[in-house]
Amino acid sequence: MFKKVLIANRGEVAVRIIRACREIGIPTVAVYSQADANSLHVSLATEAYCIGPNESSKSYLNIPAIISAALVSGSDAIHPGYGFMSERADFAEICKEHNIKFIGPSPESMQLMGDKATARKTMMSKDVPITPGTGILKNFEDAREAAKKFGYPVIIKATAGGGGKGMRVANNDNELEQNINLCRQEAEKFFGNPDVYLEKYLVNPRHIEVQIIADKYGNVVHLGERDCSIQRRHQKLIEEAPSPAVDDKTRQKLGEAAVRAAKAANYEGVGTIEFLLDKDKNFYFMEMNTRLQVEHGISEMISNVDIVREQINIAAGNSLSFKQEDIKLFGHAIECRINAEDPDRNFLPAPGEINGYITPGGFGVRVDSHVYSGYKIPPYYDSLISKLMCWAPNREEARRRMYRALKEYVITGVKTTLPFYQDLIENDVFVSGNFDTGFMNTYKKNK
Amino acid sequence: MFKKVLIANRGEVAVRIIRACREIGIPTVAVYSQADANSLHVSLATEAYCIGPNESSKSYLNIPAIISAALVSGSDAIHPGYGFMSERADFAEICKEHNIKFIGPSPESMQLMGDKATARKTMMSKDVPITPGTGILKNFEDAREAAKKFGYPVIIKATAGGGGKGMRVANNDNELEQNINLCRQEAEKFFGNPDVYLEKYLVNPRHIEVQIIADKYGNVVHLGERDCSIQRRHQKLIEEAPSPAVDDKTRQKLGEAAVRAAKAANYEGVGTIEFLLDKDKNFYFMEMNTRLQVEHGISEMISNVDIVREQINIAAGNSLSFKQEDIKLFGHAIECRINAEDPDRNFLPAPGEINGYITPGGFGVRVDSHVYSGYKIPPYYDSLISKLMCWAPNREEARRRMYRALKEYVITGVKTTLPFYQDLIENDVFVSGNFDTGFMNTYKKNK
Amino acid sequence: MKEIETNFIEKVIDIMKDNELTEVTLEDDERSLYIRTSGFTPVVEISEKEDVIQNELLPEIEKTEEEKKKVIPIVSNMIGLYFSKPSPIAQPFVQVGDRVKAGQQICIIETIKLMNKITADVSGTVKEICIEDGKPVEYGQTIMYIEQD
Amino acid sequence: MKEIETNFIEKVIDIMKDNELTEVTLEDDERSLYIRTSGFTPVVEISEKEDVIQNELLPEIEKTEEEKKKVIPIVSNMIGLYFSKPSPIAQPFVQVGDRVKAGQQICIIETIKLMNKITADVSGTVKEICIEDGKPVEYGQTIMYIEQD
Repeated sequence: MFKKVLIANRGEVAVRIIRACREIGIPTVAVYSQADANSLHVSLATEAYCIGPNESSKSYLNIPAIISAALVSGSDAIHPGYGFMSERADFAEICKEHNIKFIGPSPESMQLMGDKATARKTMMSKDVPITPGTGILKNFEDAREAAKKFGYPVIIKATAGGGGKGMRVANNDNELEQNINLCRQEAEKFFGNPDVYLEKYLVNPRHIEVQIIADKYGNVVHLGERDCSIQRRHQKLIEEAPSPAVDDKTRQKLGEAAVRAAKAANYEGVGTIEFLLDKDKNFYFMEMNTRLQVEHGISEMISNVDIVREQINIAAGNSLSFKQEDIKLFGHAIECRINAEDPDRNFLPAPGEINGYITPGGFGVRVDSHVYSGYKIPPYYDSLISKLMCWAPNREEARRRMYRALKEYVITGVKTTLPFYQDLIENDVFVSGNFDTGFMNTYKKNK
Repeated sequence: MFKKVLIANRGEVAVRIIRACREIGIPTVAVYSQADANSLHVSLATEAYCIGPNESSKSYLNIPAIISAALVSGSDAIHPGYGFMSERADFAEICKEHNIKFIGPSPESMQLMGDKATARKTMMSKDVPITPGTGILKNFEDAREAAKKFGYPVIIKATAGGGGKGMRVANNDNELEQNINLCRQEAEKFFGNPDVYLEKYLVNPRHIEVQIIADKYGNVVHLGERDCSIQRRHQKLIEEAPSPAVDDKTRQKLGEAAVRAAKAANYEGVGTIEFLLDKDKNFYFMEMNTRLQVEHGISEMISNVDIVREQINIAAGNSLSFKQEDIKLFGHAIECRINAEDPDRNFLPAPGEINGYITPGGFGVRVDSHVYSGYKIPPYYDSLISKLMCWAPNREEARRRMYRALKEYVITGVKTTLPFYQDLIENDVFVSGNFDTGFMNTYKKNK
Repeated sequence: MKEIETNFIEKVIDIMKDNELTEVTLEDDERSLYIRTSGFTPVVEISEKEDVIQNELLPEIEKTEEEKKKVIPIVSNMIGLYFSKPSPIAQPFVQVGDRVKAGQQICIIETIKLMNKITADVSGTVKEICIEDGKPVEYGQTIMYIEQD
Repeated sequence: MKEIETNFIEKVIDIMKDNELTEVTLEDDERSLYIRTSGFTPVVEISEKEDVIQNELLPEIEKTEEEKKKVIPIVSNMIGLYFSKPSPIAQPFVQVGDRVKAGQQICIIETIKLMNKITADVSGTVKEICIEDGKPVEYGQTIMYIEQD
């Protein structure tokens, strides 16, 4: 096992990783920006080093500072969490050069999955269903012919894009021409690579993702799917596991496809295969997230697997501690991301001091957070206050438990998304479970 | 289902019951003493009524005030929690007279199990093993003969006693005569009933209890056992489920005996059958707790059954929502009772204001509590701050998770038992799992 | 601290005026003196830390103290339902403005079908009734205020 | 508020002595004056709410302000290991009491095997070195204090 793990992250995920290390018995090193001096991850870690000023670019994205902190502290592994350095193949490469284990997949796997066109090609070769699409577009004529074949709408995507950026939908030939040009320009500007490709665009599919975990010996196990269809501007708002739209048969097919996908990428570590699911229960590979996901906790709750513990375990060279047949999914879990945002003002970030804080508790309730009464939320990073997760034997009980927990949660001093979720969780369409990625376009508050 | 449930209790258990009601969708009525006006159960309930001054005798034990609050608020059921009115057959009887459902067993079952000598007789008739013992002692000669037959040490118990009161051990004839007289006097004084009986005394057995739940249709299911051997002056300090000393075969026998015991008492509701387990894995019926137990949460964590929800469900006249074969126990759960007490001063209660409060969180951690930052612990009641419970797939992981959570827990302003537990959880004997009720007699702090 | 003399307070107020000060707090172990001059008239508060002092020289404070003393809350010592009259068609026991004598019945609190007769602790005039007829009343809740004779 | 005059402060201290008062706070919208007499010598603090006032009449406060100005912390702008000398057997770049010039090398911070030359921002005398040789230094951590000329 590792002698010491440096956590190159902040907030709740840094706390999550420190918890796992403490439970295994590994000393931890926190790194932090000046704005985060009073954050919980700093006090919970065995050691902590300030690595830079408030701005992420000079602290949590500052590769020399992070590596220097690892060397200074004698850390033999770095856990990148999610966001920040977690999908940076170059960072993984540098860790390797310094004999520091990057807790995540190899730089090669990351690159393979990071390049969308290549990822699609790889998936196709391993029988993982993908939406009909093209390779990198050479000219407009190719694009028009492909669009005719797939049928409009189609979506133009930058090969280097991600997280909803560098994508445009076209409903006819005119839009196609226009948007290909725009997309190229943006891709060049944001990602330094103008290559784009075309895909059949599914209108309001469900966003379904499968949690996988793979060791270096080629063993891959999936922990079932999560439904993340409810999004606002490509930001997930609420996640649940399992998906109300996935039956046992589809679940098995999804899981098997996800395992094939991970094997195709020669993947090691934890990861998520994102699929789009249409009304007829056809699913299509969308992309792979080569890191721990924000919403991993709900998969933990239905599978009883500690994903972060297992992630560290396999990064240290051990083989998976379970086989696919050991995984018995039970019950239903829902997650709400409680943010310091004003839902009445277009989810405007609302940093500030939390002056009153009472977390919900009791059976089936999990809170992952880095805040406390008196904590100042800095304005420099994301506005996540906590992840509130509720488990129960079935969806309706989990939903009611979530409602109870949301009502019990007290956060004063800053605006939060609590009232938004208290409303959402009681929304008829949400209650029915019959929703898709178009949910938020038609969502109206009850009250 | 009930229209409205009044919770005749305070503290964490009142909060626990309100949570269950909220999740089912039943409005709740909190009652409180003047000292508890700022307690969480008051603000979480749908309605709240002050029923008396600080002293329990004039508030939480004040039957007319509680019944009046139920009538005033239109409650059709009363949940007594644990302690206070929970084992008072007279209170259950009065509830009945007012057409209010007492959420618990019938007064008859309570009486049957409350009288220890009768309970033993009933158990014997249903093949539930009991320690060798006598009926109510008529004279000293009978006692001496019985003691000779069982072999010393023996224990003298008041039939009306409980919770460690009204019991005395004798190691020889002299002590026997002396202690029978003392015991009679005390029993007369404390319980108004001088009757005593004799039992074989087991030296340092394990304290094992089985959680059962029974509906009014005669269905009884057990949820496995808890090990509560680590006690200080008959107060449980740490509980775990399952017991490290119970193998599958013994577990099955224990469970079956517990179910027979409940059936013998014509029992309805949740209850606990306490057994003593000797070194040779023989177990003996000790007593039945005819109520929800403080430590029910760890059974919930390994069985995935919401005990309080099910308790309310069956009290409302429904049949059990599961059968014995549906119960699959998985993993291991441990509970620490975090009290406002000074472990360095003989666990002296330490009421006062909590001025800093950060609860542990994350996977497998459950906190049941009624406190918050700024809460004043009144000096009038028990000093329980919270029940910290940790679950993991196996005992060692659960223990390490508990250690992590105990280290993460911040409570400032009052002395707490946190440091005591941080030490206890790392104690070699505790780690080994090989302990008994004599544990605390030889316990020494590590540091 | 010796008795605070009025001329000392006047002196401080003079100093404040001269220097356009708006607030002064003087404090020792036993008492605190607080003077604010930002309104039309200076506000002077003297408080003894153990007990409220009686000082003829401060008539405004005296008056407030006296006022408070005179209005007595009648507090329920049980939880139940409040009834202002013996039966739905009867006249209320008392109404705002009525004079009551110590020991006179002022309402009923029903607990578990038991009609508890509630009487006034003091003689005086009913100033305010705080609970609606037929509504719940909690332990410790004020039923009405009586201005004592 | 007009300038606080010393004779006003003296007057207040006199009043306090006469009345055995130990503490006085005078406050308006702009300033507060706090006087405590419970020690051997009265403590006087005047603070302007916007800014610290410059007042020749209060020399003690002036001095502290001046002292603070002169001692400059040299702060690390990177995380690494602190080295006081170019090699284990060499002499330290600077020692306490040494005079340094702005731009002069004062230590090395090693980051990822890179030896970063750290120089003084100001000229002056080394008053204190805050880090042990070979130990980690964080971003924003004070390496040493230099008393500016």
